[in-house]
Amino acid sequence: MKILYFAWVRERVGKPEEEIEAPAGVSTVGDLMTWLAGRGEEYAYAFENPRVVRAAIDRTHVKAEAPIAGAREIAFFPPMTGG
Amino acid sequence: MKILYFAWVRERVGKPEEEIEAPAGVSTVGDLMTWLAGRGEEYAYAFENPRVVRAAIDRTHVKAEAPIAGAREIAFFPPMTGG
Amino acid sequence: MTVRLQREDFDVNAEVAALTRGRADIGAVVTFTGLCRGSEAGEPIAALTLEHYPGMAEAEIARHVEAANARWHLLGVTVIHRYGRIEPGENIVLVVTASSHRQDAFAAAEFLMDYLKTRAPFWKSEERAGGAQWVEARQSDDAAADRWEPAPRRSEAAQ
Amino acid sequence: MTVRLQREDFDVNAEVAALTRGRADIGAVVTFTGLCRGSEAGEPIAALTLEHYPGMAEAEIARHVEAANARWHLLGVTVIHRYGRIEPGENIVLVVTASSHRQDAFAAAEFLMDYLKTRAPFWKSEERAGGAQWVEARQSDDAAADRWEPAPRRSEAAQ
Repeated sequence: MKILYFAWVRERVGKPEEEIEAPAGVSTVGDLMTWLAGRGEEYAYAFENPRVVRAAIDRTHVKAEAPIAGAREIAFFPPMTGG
Repeated sequence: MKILYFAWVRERVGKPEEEIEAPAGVSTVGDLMTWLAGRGEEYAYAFENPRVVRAAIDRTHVKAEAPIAGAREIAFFPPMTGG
Repeated sequence: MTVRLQREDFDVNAEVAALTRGRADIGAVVTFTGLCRGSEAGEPIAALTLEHYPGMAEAEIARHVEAANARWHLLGVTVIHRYGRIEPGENIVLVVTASSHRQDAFAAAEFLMDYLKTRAPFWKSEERAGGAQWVEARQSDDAAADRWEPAPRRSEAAQ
Repeated sequence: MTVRLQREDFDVNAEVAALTRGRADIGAVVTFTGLCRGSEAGEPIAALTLEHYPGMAEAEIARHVEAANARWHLLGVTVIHRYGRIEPGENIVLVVTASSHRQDAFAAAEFLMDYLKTRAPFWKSEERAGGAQWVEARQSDDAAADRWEPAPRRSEAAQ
């Protein structure tokens, strides 16, 4: 699946997007954040406080409990500051 | 003192303004309306329901109990419908 | 503060530009434009004619702009009210409020409109099929203006 | 409904005219313009850079415009949000709402702005003396958006 990063999550991870294949057992957005955080220092930094990182699956806001099965595009970003 | 009429009060009285001298005993805006209503048919019609007629003394909204002593300009008009 | 009564139409962009030009402290601008509608409760209206009390109308609007300034943190207010004959689709009234933050700009614009509807000395006459007819004041407009009175606000704040 | 994301500035008059042209059923138009301010909590800001999530931002705004349409009687809505680098005094966002009556136009514009602040996927970075800094979300903005949620509204209506 495609993973997108925005704002300081993007800056910390060091790239705007990537393709990943999550291993079995990673079934929710929260699981995915934990798994990503284990992929290296930059990921650990981006997800050091997973409670403040927001997520969207296929362009709809979701909570950490949301299942990721079937998702084509998952995005991680800080709280929004538009308007 | 100068008396001004607006909207349907003006139409009923038949003039936009006039100079009057109220007799002794006419001391409030309410008294003035009663006295004006006795000046002829057109005035009686304009002030037939004094509760719906609003007043201003020297360009400030006032209630029927307001004293008219010292007033230079008193206006009578229906409830406002601006905006 | 700008308060103008005029027969002519107004230009919203020009009024906003006049408030914001050369400033970097304004974060929010709200404009309200009131327009003449072509029908009222299903009955066609050919035009409105707006009568006003010259002198008092300006003073009354200016007083309410001052009240808005005392109540909210505003960086600019413009109120323009037209009088005379106005056809459907034409502008009647403009309120522009500028502030650092959006809440103050929105609240002040609503406050000023509610007051203009019920306290500013203007009267509308509608040209209907049966002849000219004075518009009656709406109770809903009185209720809208009343919600800004100090007493109910305080009890709301205490909830 | 018009929803646009763009780098370029917008013209408020042109957007209002596009909503109202040739219509006589609109009695009220509210516009909200959000501008870049030159300082934040006393510290100078040289510019903002707005990042957004292309595709999601449009969809999210369109969903909220639909929610506004379901909630109020609206005759037209336009939302334009800029992205990229924006200097103090420049426009960031425009919301225009048109309705027969002013209350619906005001409420819908406030609702849309509260949601854009907290739910639309945009992120602001400020150029400060010490370098670029991401703007933190405000709790007051969350609270402003929360007041539109169905549950509190219903209990308010029951008072």
